[in-house]
Amino acid sequence: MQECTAVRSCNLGIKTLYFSMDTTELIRIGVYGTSILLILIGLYAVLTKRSLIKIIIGLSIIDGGIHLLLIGIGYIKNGTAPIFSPGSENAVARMVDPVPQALVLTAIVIGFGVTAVALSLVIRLYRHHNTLKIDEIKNLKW
Amino acid sequence: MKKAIVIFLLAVFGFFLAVTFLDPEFEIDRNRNGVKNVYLEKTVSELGTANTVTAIVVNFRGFDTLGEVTVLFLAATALGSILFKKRHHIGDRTVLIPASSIVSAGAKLIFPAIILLGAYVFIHGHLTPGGGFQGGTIIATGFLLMLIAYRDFSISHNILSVIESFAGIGFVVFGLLGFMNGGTFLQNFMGTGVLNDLISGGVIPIIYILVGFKVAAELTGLIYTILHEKG
Amino acid sequence: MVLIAAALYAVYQKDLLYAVIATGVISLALTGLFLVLQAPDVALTEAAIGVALTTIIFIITIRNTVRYEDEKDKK
Amino acid sequence: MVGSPVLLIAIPLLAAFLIPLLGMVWKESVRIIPGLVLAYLTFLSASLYIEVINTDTIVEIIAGWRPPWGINLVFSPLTGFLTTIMTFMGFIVWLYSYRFKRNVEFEAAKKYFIFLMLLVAGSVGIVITGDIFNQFVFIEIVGISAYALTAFYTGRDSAEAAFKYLIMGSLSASALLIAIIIIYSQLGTLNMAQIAANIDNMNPYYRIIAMIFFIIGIGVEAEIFPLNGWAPDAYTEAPGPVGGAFSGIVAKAGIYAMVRMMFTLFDIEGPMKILIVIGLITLIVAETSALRQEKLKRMLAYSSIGQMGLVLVAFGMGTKAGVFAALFLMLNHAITKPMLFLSGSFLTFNTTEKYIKQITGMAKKMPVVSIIFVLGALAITGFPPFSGFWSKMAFLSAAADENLLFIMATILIISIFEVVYYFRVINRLFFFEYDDKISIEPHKPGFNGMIALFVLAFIVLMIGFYPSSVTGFIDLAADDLMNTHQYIDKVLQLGQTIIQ
Repeated sequence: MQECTAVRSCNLGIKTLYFSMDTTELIRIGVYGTSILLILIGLYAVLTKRSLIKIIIGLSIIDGGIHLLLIGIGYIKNGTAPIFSPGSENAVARMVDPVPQALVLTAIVIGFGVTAVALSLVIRLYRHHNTLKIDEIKNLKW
Repeated sequence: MKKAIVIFLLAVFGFFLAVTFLDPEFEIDRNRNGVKNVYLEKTVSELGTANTVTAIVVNFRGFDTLGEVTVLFLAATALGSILFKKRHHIGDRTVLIPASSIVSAGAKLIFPAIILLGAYVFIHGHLTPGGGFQGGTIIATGFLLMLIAYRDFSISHNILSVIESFAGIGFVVFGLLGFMNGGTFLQNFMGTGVLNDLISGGVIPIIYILVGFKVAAELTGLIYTILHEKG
Repeated sequence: MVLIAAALYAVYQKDLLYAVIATGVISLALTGLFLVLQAPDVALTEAAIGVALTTIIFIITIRNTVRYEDEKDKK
Repeated sequence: MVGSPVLLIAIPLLAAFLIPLLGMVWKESVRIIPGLVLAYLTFLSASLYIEVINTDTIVEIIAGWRPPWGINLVFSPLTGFLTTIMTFMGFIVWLYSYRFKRNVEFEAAKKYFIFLMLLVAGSVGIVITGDIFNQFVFIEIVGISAYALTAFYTGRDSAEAAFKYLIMGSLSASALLIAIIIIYSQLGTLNMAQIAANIDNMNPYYRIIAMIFFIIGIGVEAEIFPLNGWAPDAYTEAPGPVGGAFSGIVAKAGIYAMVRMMFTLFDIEGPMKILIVIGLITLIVAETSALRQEKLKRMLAYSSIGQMGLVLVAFGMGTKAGVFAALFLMLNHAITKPMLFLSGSFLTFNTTEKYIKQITGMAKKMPVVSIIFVLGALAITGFPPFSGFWSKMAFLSAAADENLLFIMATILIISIFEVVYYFRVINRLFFFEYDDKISIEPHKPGFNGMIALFVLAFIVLMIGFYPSSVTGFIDLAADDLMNTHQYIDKVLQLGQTIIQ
């Protein structure tokens, strides 16, 4: 009996949560969920794949997920882009948060630099070992 | 077996991330005393820039941008150093198949347009979306197109490194000028002008144009180096 | 959804060239999403760097090395 | 006012952009300019440090925006202390490697010096910045220079070491970014002082998650246990002086970031215990691995990781005495370990494998370098009257104050391990006959390298005989770290007093 009520209240909670969600909430959960999934998929690739290029692809997928996450926290309901135009100087309250966008700009460029360096290392490893498989390259083990 | 362990670990990790970010409380009162409102208010009144992101990238958090440009510079240098070979002959790009005449003719047509678009984007960085990074990368894609379409299209490496050096020096020197004129590094020491004029926002457009040149030169050099690499 | 599908495709595809193109598709979808989320600056950067430049340097690397994840898969 | 902390970052960057230009005109300049820059930085940070001690902490604002909004640099007794050590060690490493690849490959030498200079600049940036995202950017600068330096030699397995380092480095950078996202989304600010002031408003659950991501993010640079798989490979494969730079500069910056985060940002009780646990595991694993190593540089690398663990344990005690001991250990390690790396690199100069057995009987051929190596080994294992002795004493007394008997016992056992593996090397060096078959051709050390070694040896002896010459400074630095409120107040007050 006790258990049953608990389950019922739990169900009720989920239901209210479900109904209280409007579209913004859905967008928010969609964005966060997508980015978390992207991060996890990338991490999976990094940890299990045996090809060096696959590992780097995984890294860039993680980067993409994090950028999405960062933009997601800046978004507000019905926001506008943080750019002023004549006559709309009072639109401050509706603007999305510009700080994460600036951070993402920086992070994207940094990520590109790291990817380029990683790929050049791959080319050099290939030159030495004639393979990209992680098992066949000595001492590169986790 | 290993995959199962990894998947299990990922599930745990993902659970924690999901609990953190999908929690409805996560959103509550996060705008209470954030810095963003100040940024949004001061951008127009004190900097005279329409694009808040530009204002943050170049002025409020200009130091990050300086560091970031350095990261790109380092990446370009590192690429050269890592791929360095004893017998350093400039190989022709045999790795790519020659482009068809449609591509090369099209590239010739589009190339000036891309360069113009890039220049427009970084000159108007303080007014419309875009700016130095974006314009610089657009220009770099233009050069990339030319490099792919024409096998004998080449850029002098020296000119690229001169451009990137001058742009970098310019950035730091402008920062130091701010230090001398206004008391702090990267201070906006010029008049801000009228909102939405092309010449407004003090040093912001100047610095962003420098950033644009630097990013364009570095990315082009980076691609050039890696494109001339034979496996 | 496109994002997740492309990411899974990128991870499971044995042919590295297709995997790289899938990465480019992820970037493209991210660009669209950034526009929806009111971040035009970021979308511009992502379009130029993520879609064009990153894909190109991956492709160059693959051209310089091997195309398949497993050397046995060579057709 | 001698200068400003911002010049510590701006000048090296300016020089780095300038070097490619000047290198086209005058080739020798690519070697000289980094030296001049590093010498100037040492001078600047030392004079700023003295000024800070005599007057007050300098909080430098950038772009004319008050601290919560703009980025600020904090030059306090603690950061000044570390900055001075780092820039000085950077100068020493430059001095040692001045003749590096001389007259051989111009391009390579140019790049080597650019990377070295930016490595120092980035580490200084990590220490003096007051903004978490800015710290992330500097960590990336340090990271890319470190990858490039690791992969510098083309012949050996350096690319593998660098690749391993790069994967771990960028994964941890992602973790750091996630931590920054959580903090920003909850508190709406990126400034360290403001985060520290508002941290109590944050949901404790998010706080712990953010803290874990922070530890993962910084742990790679700080060489803590599960995340230091890259370190031995990177130290072994990188050029000799770079190993010294990693242990003397980068690891210090990593430890600082970790400690600043623990003490200032997340000011709660639990983490201190975490630090002790992490530190002890790191210490035990690293020192036992060091016993088994066949290669000299690898052994030194594991010893370096172990020392970092020791420093973390000392910080983890959380008391004034513990922090004092930790800073003292950091100072000693920053000077002694590069000394070992540099002299060891001379000893094994003509070999590619760097096995310990290859230096058998080298003391007869290279007496001075060998003696300096022994001096370093004695100092780091804590023999009186060298510098390491005093820091180990400080550590033990701090542990005794807290009644942490287990830790004391562990440290003593670990010290025996250290003695064993260092004496194995010394034994081969001095008491074995020189043998043509196993040993290598001795290399005549360069003049500049010897100067660098002598300076370091002099400092080790000076601290050993007159420990009071540095303890005053360390005391002030420890005070500075312990006093979180003072840090917050100083940064945020500036925000209220200066009107934009």
